[in-house]
Amino acid sequence: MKRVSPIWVGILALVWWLLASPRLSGWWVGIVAVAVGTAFHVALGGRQRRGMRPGHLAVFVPWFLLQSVRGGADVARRALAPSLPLAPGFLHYRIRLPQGPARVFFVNCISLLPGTFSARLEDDDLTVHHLAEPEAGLRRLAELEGRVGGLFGMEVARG
Amino acid sequence: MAWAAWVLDGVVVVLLVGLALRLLHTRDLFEAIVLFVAYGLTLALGWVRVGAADLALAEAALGAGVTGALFLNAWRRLSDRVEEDAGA
Amino acid sequence: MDDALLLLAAFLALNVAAGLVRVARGPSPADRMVVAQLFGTTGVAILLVLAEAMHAPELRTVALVFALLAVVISVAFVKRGWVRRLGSEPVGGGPGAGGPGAGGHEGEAMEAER
Amino acid sequence: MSQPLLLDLVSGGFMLAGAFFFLAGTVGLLRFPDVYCRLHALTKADNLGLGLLSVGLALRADLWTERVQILLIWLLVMGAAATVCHLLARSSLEEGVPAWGEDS
Repeated sequence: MKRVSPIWVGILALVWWLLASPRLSGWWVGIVAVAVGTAFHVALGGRQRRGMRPGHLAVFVPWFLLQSVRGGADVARRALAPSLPLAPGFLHYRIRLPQGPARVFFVNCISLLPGTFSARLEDDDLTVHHLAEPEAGLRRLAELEGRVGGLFGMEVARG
Repeated sequence: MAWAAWVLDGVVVVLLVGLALRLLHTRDLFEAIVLFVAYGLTLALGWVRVGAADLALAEAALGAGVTGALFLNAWRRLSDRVEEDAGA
Repeated sequence: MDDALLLLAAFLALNVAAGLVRVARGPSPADRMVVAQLFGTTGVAILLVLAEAMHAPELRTVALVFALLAVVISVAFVKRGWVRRLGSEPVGGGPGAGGPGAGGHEGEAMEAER
Repeated sequence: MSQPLLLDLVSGGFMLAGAFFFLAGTVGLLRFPDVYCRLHALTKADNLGLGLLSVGLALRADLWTERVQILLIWLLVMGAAATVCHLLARSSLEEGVPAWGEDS
């Protein structure tokens, strides 16, 4: 069932207002933009039964920022070290999150985790490229999946 | 005061000229397309430096974005045809 | 402080220039397409710094366009396959980014960075 | 008078740290052996660099809407970078670009 969520209209309007803020002379363009954005939102699936839980963002965002700082520092260290300490390769990860926004969010977040990015997704089989230390990468993937599951209010079986 | 601006503008100009030369001399079509996109985006930076943000916007969106995407499409069509000719 | 910001922007522009060496050398088309990512982040950084240094908030809009362009260009690129396409070399990995340069002629501006 | 100076120092520190990560990303882009590793360097190091730079710039901004604007742009770039990285990696994989140390 496709419904226009007023929250989404509000969010889009807020984003427009923030991006255009010093001069709001083109406000009518903003109305068109918000309308188009809402149309896309509805066309791409509309409001999902399970959305993100805002309260959990307060826990997730700092953790994610810390991870992405560590990811950047890790890459920087490897790039600048004269010996180029790399052990790259691919590993496979079986996703337990169901199809939907949670899974998309999870796959996108992987790319900012230290040492891993998602390369291919076929059904439940996710191919991940790692820069070094595949075991640590797998552990972090599992942790991220659990946290994303929590963010979207669903239980992810630990396996 | 002005020398910092000169450094930045110098880098942008050298980059533009270098990209243009390389773009015209390369024999690899795909590389030329990619360099064209890079050239468009660098030119947008140049427009920004001379205070024409609106031109920079148009250059980035149309010059680099739309034209670049069209070039990529044309390149694909072209190579399909070459492959067919070679296969036949 | 504005001068320091301009120098920072110049430094970032030099980073882009160095990154373009990779674009010129390839060897695979995907290696060349990193130009999208390069301008998508470093270009945005330059524009944000310039918006502050030149007191021109409208440059942030240009930064937004750069970020969106990175996605548009790479989607246009990956839409269908690309190996064995006209003019693109057979791919080869190898340490040190192996493989000879595309045609043996590197750009003049790039030469210094190699 | 010491307040603006402190602000300059802190935001300058953030921006210098950001510049450092951009440098590291570029070095990685040039040094790493295959396209997958290079994507790591570009995606992660440059994103962190842009993040630190944004924080530094946001500290200097006059209006709070400008701050949110800068951070929103960073957020968008983060999403765009993750998407671009995934797209390029997937198509490289599908086209069989060999990874480093793998003979094919």
